[in-house]
Amino acid sequence: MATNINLDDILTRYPEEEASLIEILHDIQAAHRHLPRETMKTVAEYTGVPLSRVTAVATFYSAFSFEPKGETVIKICMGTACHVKGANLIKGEAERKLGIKAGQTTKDGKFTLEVVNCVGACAMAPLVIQNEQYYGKFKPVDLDKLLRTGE
Amino acid sequence: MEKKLLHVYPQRCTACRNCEIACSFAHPIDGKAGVARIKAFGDKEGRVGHNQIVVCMQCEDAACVSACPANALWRNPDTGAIYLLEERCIRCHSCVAACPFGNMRPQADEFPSKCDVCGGDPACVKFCPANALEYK
Amino acid sequence: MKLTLDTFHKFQKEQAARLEGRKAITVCCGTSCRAKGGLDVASAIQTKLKDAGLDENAVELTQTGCHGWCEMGPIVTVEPEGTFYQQVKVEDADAIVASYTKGNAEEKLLYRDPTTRQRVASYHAIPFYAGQTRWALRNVGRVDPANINDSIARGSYVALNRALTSMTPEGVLNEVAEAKLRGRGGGGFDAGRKWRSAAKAPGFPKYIICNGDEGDPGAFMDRTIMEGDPHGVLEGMILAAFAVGSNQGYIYVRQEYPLAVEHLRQAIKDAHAMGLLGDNILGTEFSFDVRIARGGGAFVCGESSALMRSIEGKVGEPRAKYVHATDKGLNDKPTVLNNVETYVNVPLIVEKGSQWFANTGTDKSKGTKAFSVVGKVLHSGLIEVPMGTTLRELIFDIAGGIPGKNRQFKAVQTGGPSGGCLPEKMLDLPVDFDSLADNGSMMGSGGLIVMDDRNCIVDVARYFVHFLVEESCGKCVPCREGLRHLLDVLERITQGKGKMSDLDTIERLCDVLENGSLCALGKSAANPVRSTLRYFRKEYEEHINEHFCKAGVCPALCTYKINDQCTGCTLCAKVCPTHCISGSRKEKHVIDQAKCIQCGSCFDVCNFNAIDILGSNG
Amino acid sequence: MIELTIDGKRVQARKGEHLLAIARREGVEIPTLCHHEAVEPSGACRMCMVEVTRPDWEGWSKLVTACNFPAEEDLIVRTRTDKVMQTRKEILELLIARTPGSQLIAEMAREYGLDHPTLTVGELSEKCILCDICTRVCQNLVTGAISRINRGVEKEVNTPFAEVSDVCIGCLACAKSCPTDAIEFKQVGLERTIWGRTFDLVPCTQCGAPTLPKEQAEWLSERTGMKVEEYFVCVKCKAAQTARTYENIAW
Repeated sequence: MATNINLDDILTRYPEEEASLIEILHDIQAAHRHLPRETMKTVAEYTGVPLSRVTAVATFYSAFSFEPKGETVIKICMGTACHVKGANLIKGEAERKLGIKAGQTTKDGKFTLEVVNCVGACAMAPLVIQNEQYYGKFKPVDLDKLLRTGE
Repeated sequence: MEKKLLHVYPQRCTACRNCEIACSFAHPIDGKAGVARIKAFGDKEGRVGHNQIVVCMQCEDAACVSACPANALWRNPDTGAIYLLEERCIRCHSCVAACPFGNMRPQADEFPSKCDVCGGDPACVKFCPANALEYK
Repeated sequence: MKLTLDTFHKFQKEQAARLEGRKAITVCCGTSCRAKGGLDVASAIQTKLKDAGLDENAVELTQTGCHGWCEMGPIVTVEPEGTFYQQVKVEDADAIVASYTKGNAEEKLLYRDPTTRQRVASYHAIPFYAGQTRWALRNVGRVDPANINDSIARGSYVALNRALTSMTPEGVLNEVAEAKLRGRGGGGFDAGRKWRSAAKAPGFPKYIICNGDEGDPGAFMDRTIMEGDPHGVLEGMILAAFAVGSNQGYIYVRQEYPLAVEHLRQAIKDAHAMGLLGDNILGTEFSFDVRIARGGGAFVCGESSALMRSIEGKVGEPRAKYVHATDKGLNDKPTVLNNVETYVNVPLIVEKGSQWFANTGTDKSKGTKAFSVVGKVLHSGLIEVPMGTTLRELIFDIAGGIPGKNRQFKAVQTGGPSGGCLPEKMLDLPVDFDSLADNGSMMGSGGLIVMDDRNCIVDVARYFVHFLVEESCGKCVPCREGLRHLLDVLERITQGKGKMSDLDTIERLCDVLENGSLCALGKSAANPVRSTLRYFRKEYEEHINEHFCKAGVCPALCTYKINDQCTGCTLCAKVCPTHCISGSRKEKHVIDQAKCIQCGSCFDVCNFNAIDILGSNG
Repeated sequence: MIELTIDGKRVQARKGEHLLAIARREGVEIPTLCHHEAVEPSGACRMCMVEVTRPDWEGWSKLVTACNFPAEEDLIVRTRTDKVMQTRKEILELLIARTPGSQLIAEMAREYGLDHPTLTVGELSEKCILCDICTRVCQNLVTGAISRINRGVEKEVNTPFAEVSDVCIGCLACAKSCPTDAIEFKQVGLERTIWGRTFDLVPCTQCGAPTLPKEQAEWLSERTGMKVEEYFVCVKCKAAQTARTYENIAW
């Protein structure tokens, strides 16, 4: 990945101050699907924030991760509306089918399974999001189809 | 109130080191004697009037104060002496490294020790039999 | 083109005239309708219109924000008639355009009333909408959020123009104070008082923050407003800035709401271009700008002090609020922080007057409130009603009650993880800031999650505590450590390892959370547990003493068995995810208990009451 | 100056002064774990909770943290009510469960009559109560080598990526200011190890005794303008040197 070029592009979108930190991390995360460790020092210098505080912020917010995510990210919404409509069962099935726990990525790097605490599409509960696509009224049996399209 | 100073008269010093003992007991740690903040050096050749006493001079522009990152060293306006505020001290011992005269003394796991003129009634003065120390 | 106080009026009239009697087909492109193919429907209709030789002068195709009845999406309406089409598919585009040219409605896409079985043609005749008073949602679903002219035509920025023409900042403050507008984010704090404190506070700059970090699971009012009427939010903030004397604002939006970010960005850009935002607004001395800050996926950042730390680029940990944000908020400067729905009400108050606003609602809670009514309810979606409407009206009259003929209402959860579960006997409570709080819950930001008798109340309590454990920032001891132990106890109970003394431990942990926690997240974390224990203690006791989860949710505490009512219809066998139901057609089926995962799918589909939920020992 | 009441005693204070500071000045004991005078109060441990009310609150009262609650005229502060004592006791029970190996917590718990904790306890080796003193000290006063990473129950103090920090100066302030001695360090001869990094202590230029890490000297030099080498003389040698200098001074 042409990390350096992208990073400069991202940094210059924001002023050199602490308040830019989270926005910068968002953009890096979007560009690389994770926060490459080697970029963090540059971000620290650019924003004038000690590296330790950059990592504190990066690990506090669940939007960021230092581990690369899979090609397909499957998010299972665990909001209350989804919960009362059986989101737990979907999560259990997805974990069983992929052989990983929520928050993990399959060994081949194809799938990352995540849970998310409500995306505000509660009328479609229970909800599963594959990359950016929303699937409402989801049933555990629908997972087979979803995992096939992800391949 | 006129500020008093700890005056040292090394020519009167007998290097009996009573001052050190008095200081240690005036600043105990957990009931045991602490590290003395004053030091008497006997003349190596034993010449009378050539002993030396080294104690904090409460410098005007003190190196310990400017080295302290926690603002734990503070000059008491009443006594004019610099105090170590233990509750502010982070025990990084920067002051110990900074004092060019060796008057900030480390104490293993404790706060560094620093002459505070015993809050205005220095014990060393009281226990010096030779009147080599005066507080006036 | 930059508008000024002089030119705004004329421009607005022109835009409104353009809309008057306009022929338009609108396609809902809110998050839910998009997910169901709303965008494809829009482009299909576009193509068909072109094929039919209808250009944009003949009929406009508008992509709007969410209509709130997400259940029925994608939604298409035909203006000015107000024809309401539901669950539209790409294939239906032909029929819609065809009937449009004929001037009638496409019967099969209309809503059918479940009781009368009659098709209902118009938006306004549908009970779901007829029962509502849409103030905060006034423009949502009606305007194209990406087109500022659309919003202006519908009255956006009229209040701003009025304020800048003929009102002083003090005047705007007074209107908001006299309207008794209270914060819609959950706290219910008097907005006028907050603004006045910030206006009086020494210090510069002053900040206006819009809290769009709608973290309560099951709530999506703010998302809908930000996506569907971004100019309403901006105008409210600009008015607040004018009243308080601020020239910098922030909108803090959850990163889970990408469409809201997109629409707000566009709206800010458009408002800038029109001279409604930025330097010298409408040609006056007043300047105000707004920046978007994206959240990082932390529920605690909905708490105001944590939110401000997050905008500063820091870890979102709350601080003690002994010094108010109106004195020392963002960057330690005077700050007004309100939620999306609060701001969107402000232009209404300024335009129509405090008296008009205060005429609706209850004594202490004025105006309307938008609720997201979801869960086990027939018509889930967004419902805005006057304050003081009862839970029963919301859930049964407007949202259509509990689906499934054998299912019964059990509880409604309000206020998200800070609220509680209320039982049947509380359904006649008027929903406002105070009545729910007096009964162990809170109105909160407006999420109402309806549960039926297939939901286990202990499991719901466990769910919320689990949620809070994940979302606790970890700063203070009671919240970080207390919740962990609370979860531990609740998990033991749902696994059948509970003791009666655990209920005392729960009470004790709830006490320390409530009394000891630093911020509202921790202080109110006990509510979901306390309220369930208060109203559904029997269910806890059944779990502990009888090892029985009668809702059939806790796997360790229930077994599913097929009884003699079974007709051998095979439906249950088809839906079983583990294929553990066997039996020949027209003969009684059997569940292999060794393979059953107690998911309850069979129970939910059985039409003959042939499946029983029994205790763990059968 | 304003007047308020602490445990029945009328006391004077500056408006906005924190209750803990006033109480300590007046000799009223309030326990703390996360408080350190060198850094801003955090309000994390909740041990310093006190109950406050006012004459015009009509009997209503609330629990607040003394460390950061600002004093106001006529405030009535009670530091040992049943509710206060109960809350502190519960907090100690939560902390015992987290750090069963900590002596300090065990002692405090005994003081609050917590003889039989009932909650499930964690690992004996865990000593950190996440009071945030070390990280506040390092971030605000030293070089910001350590921070609290992760969120909620996962929170822990560490260097970035748990790797050797290149900004740590080995001053030990974090370890020495920790109330529960949760930060391990080792010092043998001329070596000092903390956060996985071993620092060479510069030997005294006169006697060879260990002085301080070069990194700390450089950091100090930058702040004070003294030359780095000036730090490399041990206290004993410095005092002796001072004595020798005095020899040459006419008194």
